[in-house]
Amino acid sequence: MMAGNELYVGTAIGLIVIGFVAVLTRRNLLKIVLGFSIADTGVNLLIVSLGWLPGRTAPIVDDPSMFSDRAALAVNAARVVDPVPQALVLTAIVIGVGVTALMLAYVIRLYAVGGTLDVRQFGRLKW
Amino acid sequence: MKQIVAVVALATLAILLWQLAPIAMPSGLGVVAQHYAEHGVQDNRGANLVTSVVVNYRGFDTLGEVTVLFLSVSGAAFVLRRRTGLEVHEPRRASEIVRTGARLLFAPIVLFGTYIFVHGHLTPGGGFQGGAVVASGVLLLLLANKDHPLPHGFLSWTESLSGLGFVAAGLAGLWAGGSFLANRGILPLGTWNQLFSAGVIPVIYTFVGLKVGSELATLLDVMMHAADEEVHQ
Amino acid sequence: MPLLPKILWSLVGVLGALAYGLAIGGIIRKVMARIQGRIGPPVWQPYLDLGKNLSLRTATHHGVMSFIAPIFRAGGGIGLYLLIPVVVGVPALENFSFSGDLLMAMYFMFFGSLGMALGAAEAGHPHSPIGISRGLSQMTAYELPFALAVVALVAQTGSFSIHEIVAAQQGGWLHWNLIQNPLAAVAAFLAFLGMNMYAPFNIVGAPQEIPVGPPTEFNSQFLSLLMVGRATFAVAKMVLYMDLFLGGATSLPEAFVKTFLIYFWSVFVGAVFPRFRTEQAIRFFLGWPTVAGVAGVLLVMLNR
Amino acid sequence: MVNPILLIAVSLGVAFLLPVVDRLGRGVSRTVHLLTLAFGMLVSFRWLAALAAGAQPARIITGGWPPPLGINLFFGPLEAALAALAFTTALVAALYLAHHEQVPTVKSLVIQLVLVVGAVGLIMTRDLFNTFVFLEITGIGTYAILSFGRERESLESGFKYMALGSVASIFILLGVAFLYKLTGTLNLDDMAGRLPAVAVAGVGTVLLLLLVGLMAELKLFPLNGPAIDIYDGGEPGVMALLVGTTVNAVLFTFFKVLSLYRGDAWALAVSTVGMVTFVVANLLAIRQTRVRRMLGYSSSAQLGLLVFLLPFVRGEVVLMSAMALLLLNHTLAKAGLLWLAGLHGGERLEDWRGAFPDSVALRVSLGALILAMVGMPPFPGFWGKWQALVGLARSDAWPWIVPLLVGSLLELVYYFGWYRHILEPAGEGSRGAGRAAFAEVAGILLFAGTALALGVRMTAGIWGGPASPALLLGLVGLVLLLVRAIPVKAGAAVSLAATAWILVRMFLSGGGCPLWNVQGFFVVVTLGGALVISLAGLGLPVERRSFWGLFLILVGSILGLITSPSLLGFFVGWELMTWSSYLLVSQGRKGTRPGFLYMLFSGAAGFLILGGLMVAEGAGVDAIGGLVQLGGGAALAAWTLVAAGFAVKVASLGVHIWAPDAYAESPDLFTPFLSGVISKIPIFGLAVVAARIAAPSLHTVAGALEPVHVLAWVGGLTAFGMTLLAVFQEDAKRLLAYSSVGQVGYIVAALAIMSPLGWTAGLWHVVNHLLFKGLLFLAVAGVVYRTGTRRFADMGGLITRMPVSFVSVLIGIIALSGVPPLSGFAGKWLLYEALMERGWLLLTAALMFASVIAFLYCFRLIHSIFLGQLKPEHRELREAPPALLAAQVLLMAGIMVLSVWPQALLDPLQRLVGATFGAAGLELEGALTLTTSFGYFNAVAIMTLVAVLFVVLLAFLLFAGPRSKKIRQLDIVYAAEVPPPPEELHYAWAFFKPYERAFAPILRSAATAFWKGVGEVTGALGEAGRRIYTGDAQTYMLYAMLFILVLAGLGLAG
Repeated sequence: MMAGNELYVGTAIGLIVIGFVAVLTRRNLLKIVLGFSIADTGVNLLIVSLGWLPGRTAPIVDDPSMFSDRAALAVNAARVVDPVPQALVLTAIVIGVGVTALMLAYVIRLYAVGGTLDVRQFGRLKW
Repeated sequence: MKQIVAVVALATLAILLWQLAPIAMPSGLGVVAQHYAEHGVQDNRGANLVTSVVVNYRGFDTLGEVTVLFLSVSGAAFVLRRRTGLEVHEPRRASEIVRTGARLLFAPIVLFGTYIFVHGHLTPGGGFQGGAVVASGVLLLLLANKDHPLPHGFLSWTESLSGLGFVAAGLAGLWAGGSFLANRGILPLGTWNQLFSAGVIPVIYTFVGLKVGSELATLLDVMMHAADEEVHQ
Repeated sequence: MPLLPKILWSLVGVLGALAYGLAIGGIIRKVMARIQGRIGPPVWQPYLDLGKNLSLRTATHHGVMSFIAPIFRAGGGIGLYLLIPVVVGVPALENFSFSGDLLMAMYFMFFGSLGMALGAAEAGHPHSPIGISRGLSQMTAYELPFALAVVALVAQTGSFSIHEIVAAQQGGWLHWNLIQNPLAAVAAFLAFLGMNMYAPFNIVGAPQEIPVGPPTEFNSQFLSLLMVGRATFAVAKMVLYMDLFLGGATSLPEAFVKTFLIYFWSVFVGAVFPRFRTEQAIRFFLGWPTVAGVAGVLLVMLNR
Repeated sequence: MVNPILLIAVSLGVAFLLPVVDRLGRGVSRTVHLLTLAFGMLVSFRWLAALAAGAQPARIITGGWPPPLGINLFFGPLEAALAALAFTTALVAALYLAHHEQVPTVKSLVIQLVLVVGAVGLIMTRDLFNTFVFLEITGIGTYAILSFGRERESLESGFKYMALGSVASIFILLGVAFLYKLTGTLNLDDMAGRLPAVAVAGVGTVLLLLLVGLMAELKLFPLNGPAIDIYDGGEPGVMALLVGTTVNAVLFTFFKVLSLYRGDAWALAVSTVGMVTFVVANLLAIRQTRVRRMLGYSSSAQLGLLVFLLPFVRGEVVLMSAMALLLLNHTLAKAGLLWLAGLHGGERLEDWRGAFPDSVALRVSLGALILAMVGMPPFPGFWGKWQALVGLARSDAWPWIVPLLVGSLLELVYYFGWYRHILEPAGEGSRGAGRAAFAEVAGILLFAGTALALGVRMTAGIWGGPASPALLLGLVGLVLLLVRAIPVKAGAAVSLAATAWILVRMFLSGGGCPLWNVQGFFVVVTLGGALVISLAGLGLPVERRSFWGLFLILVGSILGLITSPSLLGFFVGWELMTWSSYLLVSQGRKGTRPGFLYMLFSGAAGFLILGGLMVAEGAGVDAIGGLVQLGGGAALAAWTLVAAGFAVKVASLGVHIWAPDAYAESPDLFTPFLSGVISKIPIFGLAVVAARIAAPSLHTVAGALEPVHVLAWVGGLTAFGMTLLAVFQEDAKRLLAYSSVGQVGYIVAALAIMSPLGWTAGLWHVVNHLLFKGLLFLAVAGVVYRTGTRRFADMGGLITRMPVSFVSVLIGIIALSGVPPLSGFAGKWLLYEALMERGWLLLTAALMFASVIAFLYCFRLIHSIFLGQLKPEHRELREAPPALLAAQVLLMAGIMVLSVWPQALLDPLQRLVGATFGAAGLELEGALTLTTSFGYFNAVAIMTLVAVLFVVLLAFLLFAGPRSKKIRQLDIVYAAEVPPPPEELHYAWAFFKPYERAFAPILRSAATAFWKGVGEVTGALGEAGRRIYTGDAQTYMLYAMLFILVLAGLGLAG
């Protein structure tokens, strides 16, 4: 039985680093894009895990009794996990999707103009 | 060489991040979260607190979120506006069964997606999830048949109008409820756990769903046809 | 002393200076000749030259400059003479020295050189500019030790006024600046060699290198005016040195003696030394004379 | 008042709608787009006005919930200003981009619009996560629009930019999430309130993640690689759009987020990174040959400067207005320059030679924007920098001033290295605006105009309104500059009239003779010089149309400099003078390179002076009069810096290398002013500023003045060295150039004496030098104009052809060499008397020596040009134009007056000096003989003596002996032979060879070689440094990783 969420955090960090490894060392543009989405996933997992509370449930009030009076609400409040990180993660995911989409579009055009997916072939502008 | 430096650096970074683990450990609800948890239901009559947060408390974020998606789709289309340099190679035509199956499945998928975003304030899920599901339907079609005709006009109209709807809802809030995206005085909050409850939340989420669905569909379409000659905007 | 007699007296003075200058010139040539084992021209030769020039039948010139040059030259000589007191204490012989101090005298010297240079240049012969180039170069060179010496004297006298300087040296030859500040004196007297343009510093007017130049380009009254300038200039310089270093003069005879000695110092040197090339001359003046001058100035600074 | 939220909502709605609107036609969608931007612009400007009038800022909540429950926005003055700037830029950018789209699509409109929305949202929001969202919007918008330009390059650079941006956003997101976890809130202010209470290990790391993320978004060194690449690869118009919108927004966000960072460690870190970026980016730009990339480096540097200031603004060390001005300045200038770059299309610096010959407006804009960019007055950046410096100087952060000034100097180097090419005369392959549509240039004109207008207003604020002669002249000059219709000759006339009018008004207005105080004295000198030049200008044509406009601006700025009572006013004038004179110098035929050198050294001088003034400001002194109060170390430091600056500006020995070429190559009409007036302005500075600082020890001529002794020697050695070098010149103007520098050396020495007599000598020489050097330069100008050459070897014997010019030169050299009876002697006399009084014996001797050497070049000048043999090709030469001669006659008259009646000038000088020192030091005994403690002289007597001698001797020549007749030059010696052709007989080359052999070349080589070396080392550093930008996306990202680790290693992780 784990005291906290080391597992999630550890995995998240692991994903981030793996993603970065791909980003920094792979030459294939597509793999770099993948690396970014892996890292994003890691971050998202981390954010969700920040809101996680042991032994609590999803922040949805599904039981009519819960809605009866304020006391019950307080009780209910003690039953749910933090909804905010989930909201944030939702946004984060969508943003991630957006960036990935744009990156892929770039990659398509880079391939079109460069005839290759090797990132090192696209460093002509320098100094 | 660079590779090694990179790996070493990232290892160090991992250590650095791991030192944050103690912060990440569970520790009750924050002040804001506490309020959401306690009064969320009363405030919006929405069963799904996440949805209340997403659409109402932090609705402005969500508007931004929609904007991001919209922007990245336009951006992708903009980047792909040039079509030179890509040779079109026709994939092997999918079998009759696959194509028929895809067309068969399309309707239920869209229906399911719609269900998801319409019930966003009651059940897990919402506009984005629903929209994604709808788009997956389109994806299925396009995978089965690259040249499957899509109603571009319809899509872009939906895209624009739903987005406009979101903004309009927000302005309605400003007009009726005193602040942008306010969930007061526009629609009755209704009773908890009814489909028609939680004020404008389901409306907004519907707009979001439609917008996300149509946008992702457009995105898929644009990417699929990045190499085609005809330019459609 | 009222102005009119002063003018008359100084006129007399100028004529005297002219006579004296010409005479000395003659003597020099004689002495030189004898040293070199020649008989040499008669002592009064310069007077004859002057007379001859003035009595020529024809006179030619090259335009404005031919006029300006002799005027500047002679004006420079005479003017300088008029700015220096010959015998301090005798108003008649103090000329117009009250209208300007030592600085004035120093800068008036250049007047002559400038005139000479302009005149020669106008002649339009390439050799004369060469002569000028050499002359001016040399002039600047000896001007440094001279300036240092003057600064030293002025500093220790506390005045630019020649009268003051002379006055400060009264009371026996031990008070002469020659003794008071020997270093400065050395510098000044070495510079004097250059000023007089006798050997070893006579490449400027060196006849055989420059067959042409003022002496031949000019003639009749023009040339004679140049001669007048040269003569008076020489005298003026001697008087100035006398005032600066030999305690001035209290009487005319004394003045004659002193100036004669001063002059002959350069003659004797000239008689025994060969000629320097210009850059050699320059290096010479910027060498020991300058060192001596600086030392002289430092001497004064230390004494204060 | 419109609710600011509409700025976002409306624009967003329109953006959503645009794709369908576009179905009605591109024209419609474009119009809608522009209208939306116009709406935003209007609203934000109205808000700005209201807020300036004292209205309450708007606090906006969303979702109906107050913070921290809901997201809230804030719309104060800063926000309004930034929003206004963003919308304006976007509007003009849209106009421009419409003309530069290869494959037109509605998408680009959508993206542009959303980009602005993102920027405005970013500016307004007070919620951390919302900030992140808007960061992403601007980010994605940027990535998308970056693909606008030439495809391959834009995609390459864009991808790198996107990659680094994504890394940054990951860091930011992590930071935000953890901060939420730590504080339980996302509202910025709420969080800032709660954060200090949080005492958990790792807070530092969290903050570091956020910080580095934002720094990567801002592209600070060493993360600025991609930012520079996109300038290189992207479409300039797009970059302009970004500069005005997202860049500012992100910077402001950074500013807001900094409220989370308590403690000096963070402030120090931010400032350091900023300053390093500023200096390094400027250094690396030096060797850059591609214009747009250079602009990229510059942007990075400017951003660094702003980031450096942020913590100080937070700490209220530096005024908010300083930052606002700098930011505004950068936006206007950089955006404008980018549009110009796009319009011109020149890739490398050389492609810009004589840019836009066909459009005055564009040329002027280009110049104005470059000047604005380097922080020259009157443009806003200057005032911003000044305020920032004052802020720093008055805090214990003053050491930062040093790198700031160094960086600014580097900035000067490459911007003027570029401008140099632009100023080249237009010729083959110099590109113009061609048939550019108004829409394209609208932005350029708008931004340049705004910068200029603001600048003029601020300058007016300092110099006392348009009534002040300074500003008046400046404005007239501006008109002459801008209105192409005005013919050049008319310009000369206008300048003549204006200067004459002001001069007359000065003397007529009450308060006695203007010469009675230092300011008045120098004003008269300046206007007198300007008057003569203008007069000569009626006769001597100028190469460039812009001459007279710039000339009036120059004169105006000098007047402002002299008359302004505040340090700021003085420095404004100084810098204005610097650049206007730079532009005039560069107008010479081969003037651009010397001009460049001139600008560099003047700039360096300016920064030295600025440093000195800042020492004063640090001590709380901001009026020139107040400098007297400085004491102790402050006084010494300030004096040394200021004096050093002036020493550079007068081209003292060692830093003289800029002067000869600048004098020689600048337009013949301008050189006299350069030598006669401009070289005197440092003298004015010395007389007023420096002397005031030394004031405590001013009256007690004691050891306290030792620095002055050093200065005196600097002056003396300069006089000596330059005179010596002048002797060996083969070019008339170069000779006079060296001579001028040397003469100013005398003046410096004279002023350094710090005694009444010394000042009298110095100021006398100021006037005298103006007269005779102006005379000589004008005469030579006439000769050059007629003969078309400046080389002595190509002249000779002109006395017969140009007699008046000859007389001018004769008078000039006599006055210069100090031979009695002309005015030069009085100057020399005063100087030596003063020096002896002061007891500086060796210096006296040295100066005497120098003044004798002057004879050599004086003779060289008159001989080689006028005497000797006349060249055959000059047989038909005509005398110089009448107007030119008139000017010379004027100057000669001046010299004569001073010679016969020195009291005319000495009397006022007595009062002047007396006012400064309380003692006169010079007795005018019986108004005839001048007497000092050391000597005496009677100008009248001497003049009479000389006159009499002259008359007598002339009479002798005419009447004694036979009547003389004129003969041809070669008629004597060559009577018996055929003379060689005259040109062979003219001895004018290597005239003083023996002298050179004796001791010349030491001076010449050493200094030049030294500065050459300095330049090369700096360049090499820049060249080497640039290599870190390998152009490889992964390397750039690796830098980000390493950067965060390094900062963590430095203990910021806590």
